[in-house]
Amino acid sequence: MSAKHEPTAKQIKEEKLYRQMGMTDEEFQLAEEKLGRLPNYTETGLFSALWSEHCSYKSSKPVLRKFPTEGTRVLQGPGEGAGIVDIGDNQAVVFKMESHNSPSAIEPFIGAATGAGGVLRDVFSMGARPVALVNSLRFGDLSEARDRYLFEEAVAGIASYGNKIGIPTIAGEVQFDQCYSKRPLVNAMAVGLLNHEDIQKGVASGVGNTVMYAGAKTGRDGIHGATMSSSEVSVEEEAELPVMQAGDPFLEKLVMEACLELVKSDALIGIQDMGAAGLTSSAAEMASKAGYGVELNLDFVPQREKGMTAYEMMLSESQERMLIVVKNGREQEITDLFAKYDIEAVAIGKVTDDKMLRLLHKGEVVAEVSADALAEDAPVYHKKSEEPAYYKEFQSMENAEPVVDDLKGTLKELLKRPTIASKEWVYKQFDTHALRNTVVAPGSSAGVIRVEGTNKGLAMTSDCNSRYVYLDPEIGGKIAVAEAARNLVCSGAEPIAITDCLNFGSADKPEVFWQFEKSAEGISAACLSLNTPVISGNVSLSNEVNGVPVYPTPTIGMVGIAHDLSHVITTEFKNAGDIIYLIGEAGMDFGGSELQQMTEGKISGKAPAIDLEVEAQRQKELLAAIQEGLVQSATDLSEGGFAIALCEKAFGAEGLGAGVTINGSAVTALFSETQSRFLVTVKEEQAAAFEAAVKDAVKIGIVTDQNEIVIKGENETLIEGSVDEFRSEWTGAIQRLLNPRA
Amino acid sequence: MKFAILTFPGSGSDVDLYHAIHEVLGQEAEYVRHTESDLSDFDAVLIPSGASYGDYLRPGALALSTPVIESLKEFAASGKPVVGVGNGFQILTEAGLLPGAFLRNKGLKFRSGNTKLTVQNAETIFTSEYEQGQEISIPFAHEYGNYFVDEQTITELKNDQRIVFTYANDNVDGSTEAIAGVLNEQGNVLGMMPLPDRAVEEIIGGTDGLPLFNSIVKRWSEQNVSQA
Amino acid sequence: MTKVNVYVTLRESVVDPQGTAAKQALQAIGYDEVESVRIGKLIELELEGTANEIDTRVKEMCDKLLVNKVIEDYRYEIEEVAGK
Amino acid sequence: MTKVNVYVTLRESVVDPQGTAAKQALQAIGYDEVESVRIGKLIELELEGTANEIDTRVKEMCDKLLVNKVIEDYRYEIEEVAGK
Ligand SMILES: Nc1ncnc2c1ncn2[C@@H]1O[C@H](COP(=O)(O)OP(=O)(O)O)[C@@H](O)[C@H]1O
Ligand SMILES: [Mg+2]
Repeated sequence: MSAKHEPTAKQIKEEKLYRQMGMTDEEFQLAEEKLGRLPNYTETGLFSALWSEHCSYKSSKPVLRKFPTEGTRVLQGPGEGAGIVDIGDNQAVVFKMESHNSPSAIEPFIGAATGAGGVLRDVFSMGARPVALVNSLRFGDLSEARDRYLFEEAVAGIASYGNKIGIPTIAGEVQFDQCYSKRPLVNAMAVGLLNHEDIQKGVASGVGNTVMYAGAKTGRDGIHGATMSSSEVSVEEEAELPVMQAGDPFLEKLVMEACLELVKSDALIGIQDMGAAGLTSSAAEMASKAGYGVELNLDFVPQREKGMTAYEMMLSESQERMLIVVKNGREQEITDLFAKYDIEAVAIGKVTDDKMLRLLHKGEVVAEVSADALAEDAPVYHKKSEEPAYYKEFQSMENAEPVVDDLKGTLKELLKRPTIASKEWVYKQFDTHALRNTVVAPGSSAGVIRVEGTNKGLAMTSDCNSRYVYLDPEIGGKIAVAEAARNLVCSGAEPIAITDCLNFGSADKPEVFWQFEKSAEGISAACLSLNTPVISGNVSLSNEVNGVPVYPTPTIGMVGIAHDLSHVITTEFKNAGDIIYLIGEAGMDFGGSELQQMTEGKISGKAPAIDLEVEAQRQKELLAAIQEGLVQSATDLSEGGFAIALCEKAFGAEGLGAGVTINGSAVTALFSETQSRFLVTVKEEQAAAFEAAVKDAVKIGIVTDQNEIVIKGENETLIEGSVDEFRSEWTGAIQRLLNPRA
Repeated sequence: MKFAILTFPGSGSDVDLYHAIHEVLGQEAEYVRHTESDLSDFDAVLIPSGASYGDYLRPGALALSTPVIESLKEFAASGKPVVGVGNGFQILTEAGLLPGAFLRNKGLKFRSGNTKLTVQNAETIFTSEYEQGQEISIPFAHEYGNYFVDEQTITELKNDQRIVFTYANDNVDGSTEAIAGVLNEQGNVLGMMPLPDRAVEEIIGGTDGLPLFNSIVKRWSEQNVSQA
Repeated sequence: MTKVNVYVTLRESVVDPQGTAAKQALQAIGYDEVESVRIGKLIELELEGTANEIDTRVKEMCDKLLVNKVIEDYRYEIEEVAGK
Repeated sequence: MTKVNVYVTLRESVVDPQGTAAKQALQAIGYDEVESVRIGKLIELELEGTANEIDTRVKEMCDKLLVNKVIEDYRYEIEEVAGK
């Protein structure tokens, strides 16, 4: 479409054409007021993109404001491409999680790949070298072909991008539930490292400085991606969707290396990646943040297709592009720097003092809008929130134990549930050891990398049990944070901060908004208790299929420091003769549990309760014991409860088994999902010191050199079998579900 | 001893080799960009893993378009040692410096992990520090590691003992005869899909890769001492 | 036995990073005349049955499995193969 | 401007794991008539110059870079494209 065919400002208003771009009548009205005149087509496009939920957080802002974002280590909280936390030695860790749910529902390989690519740009645009990737994935239960396809392709997409760019994926999670059927969640997290002096911001300041464009050429791809990702997409609509672009990890690698050289240059003023709403959001945000204006001449924008309009260039979401502001007069130097990496970098505009985003195209001013109006003045909505009827009903239910006749058979069934089964099928596809610093690869509680040149480690994990969040968003939010922290503690690391990716249904549904608010409250409370501020995050609303929202899924990505690599421990048993301790007693907590879902085909009742004080205390004691070298292996109890955790500890160890005795009701003791519990092993000679350090630890048995798992109750043997017998259920389960005919 | 580490656009694990040679072995190492055309200053050339040119067209193929390839060929012809690991092995076959070609892994997916290799020939300049028949544990990470050679070549490789490493129990990629590493006819060019440079430190991937680099250094020192 | 060649190409508006990299490599070794390279797939099928019935079946196979219509276009040619 | 289609196929002696997987997938969803699937490449080139001079040049490009003759065969078709 050429400019000639664009509707006039009057037509846009009278025919309400802005609605096609996702703007409401009120929003258009507000845009008109801010502008003091009718916006033309391009300007309407700018407003619609930046005022989309994806860019403006207009519905979620009031809730997000309540997150604790400060802490002694926090150098950069939410608001930039990624958050930054001090880790000592003049170094800092930079991280961020992003969703790519809508694109992944349409074209899972590309959607997932470009998700990883985008979040990596967020991290290196802060000046940090990406050192690890983490992901969090949700799919239907694999009984349907479409979901198997989405799962296989999304994993391949993440793998392809991460492997080719050479950044290891060291942790993640995948859960399966029919609520995600055809509407997968694909969240990617990137973690980077930098020296304090290299911290960059996305600012366009200093009148007369030059705005440069670097990276891939602009095409007509993903126009209105930002608006799209804020709305529900169904598979049937495929044909009408904007063209999707494959990511180009090769190009991104070159852009990344060039940018990391660029951040060492004193010519650089500001840098930001062109993510959602591409050039529009990066230019407006960089100007607005700095309190300046930006004037761009779109004739200079590298273009892949012929005859692109201003509207198309501004809204394109072509991948692998960066916007850079450099000191006036230093442009050639920057162009040369990028040329060394075969990347095009051209001047496309300058910084002005009038706080306007002004666009020139073919000799005419085609748009002139206040940068603040675009980036800051989006309407903020206080959405209606209403407690759903289901919640009241679930709260009124008494806790009950699912009926189980065959304990051993149930354990085996649980082990092959895809949510519990080994995720090896997934992480074998990732280059988990790229960049030569992976100390703990996927398969343990958290991934750990060495901080090069030091004896420290960074541990990371992503977690969220959305069934709990559905049953009780506030408790579920708390548990997501607590579980992430447990995973770090069990690896010997001190949790330091979180990023999040809040995946929900439509915020226009009062019940969904209630879930959103409540879970954010839960997250906040847990972050305060565990001293892990929120430093970055992402909101993805409208995750629905045929009007049915997915379970509320506020994924937590958490990073911790192992102060000394000698503190780092893993899940599996280490030595025969070690004593097995259980920390925390089992209660009858089956609401949202894997056992409940499996036996009843649905979830109901109350989510497991969590006492944050108890949680924090146990984590503190356990971490201290680990740091003192008193612990051989540790794992937290999560989906499937005690029996699953015990099995996992044996699966990773060759030739070791366990003999334990537990008390209370067998089903509860074995399978309940009571929170704040851990299973650890300790050398016999350190038992006394360990018991003194961790007061809730109870000795339940020992690690044996028999290839057997024996779980005894008060009077009888509850479960007995060879480790191999159980392991074979768990190891290949996902592969078997993917090839149902094989 | 001075090692050149070739870098192509997109290569990722050049840093692994540098770390192994410089920081762990304490030898001199220098990155040499794809645009260079003189390698004569170096005693050995290493070609890293990763995904040069994004593995586009065929992994390793597009590296052929760079100036450094001619000098690599000259360097190899001079008899000095050349090692290509992972993508480096693919580049060596594409450049015709080693026989064979690569297909997609048998499972069609990228795979990574640690794998056991058998040292089939401990009498090469790259393996003198291993024992004949020794089993070593080396990380791998690749999608196109399925090494294909025709039957005639296989016979030649066997007769000349040019198969240096084989996968010990799990042929992770489906390679012909489970080959994991081969030599050229002269015996000075080695290609292998597993990554010895990721096994040079106890805490990261074990140390089974070290003898490979040590073999090269030892042999060089011997020659230099005898020449001096 | 019928042989069918399916030609799968990237939709015109979709970028082809592979093709672009190949083009640059060709230019670098002196083939300056190369203006564009796009890399698609050639899928060779061998099927039982005759050309007539096969037409609909192949179209279905492409739509359901062989081609990703979000990013790809395709066309195919049916050639009868005598005996084999 | 001349358009050239290069068809790259795996040599017959080389097993095609991708093709085999596609065949099995097709059979699994009911296309039992599929006897064989082989997946190759379709490389579309656009070149300056005329068909005559191009013939040798394209052959060279294939031999030097586009095709790996250890595992692949190729053929190509030159079609003149009017103007553009
Ligand atoms: N998508 C994934 N990517 C990378 N690693 C994963 C992924 N899914 C699971 N893992 C790894 O598998 C192991 C088990 O995951 P999970 O069952 O979620 O652990 P936990 O219950 O301790 O949180 C962890 O090491 C985790 O990092
Ligand atoms: Mg988990």
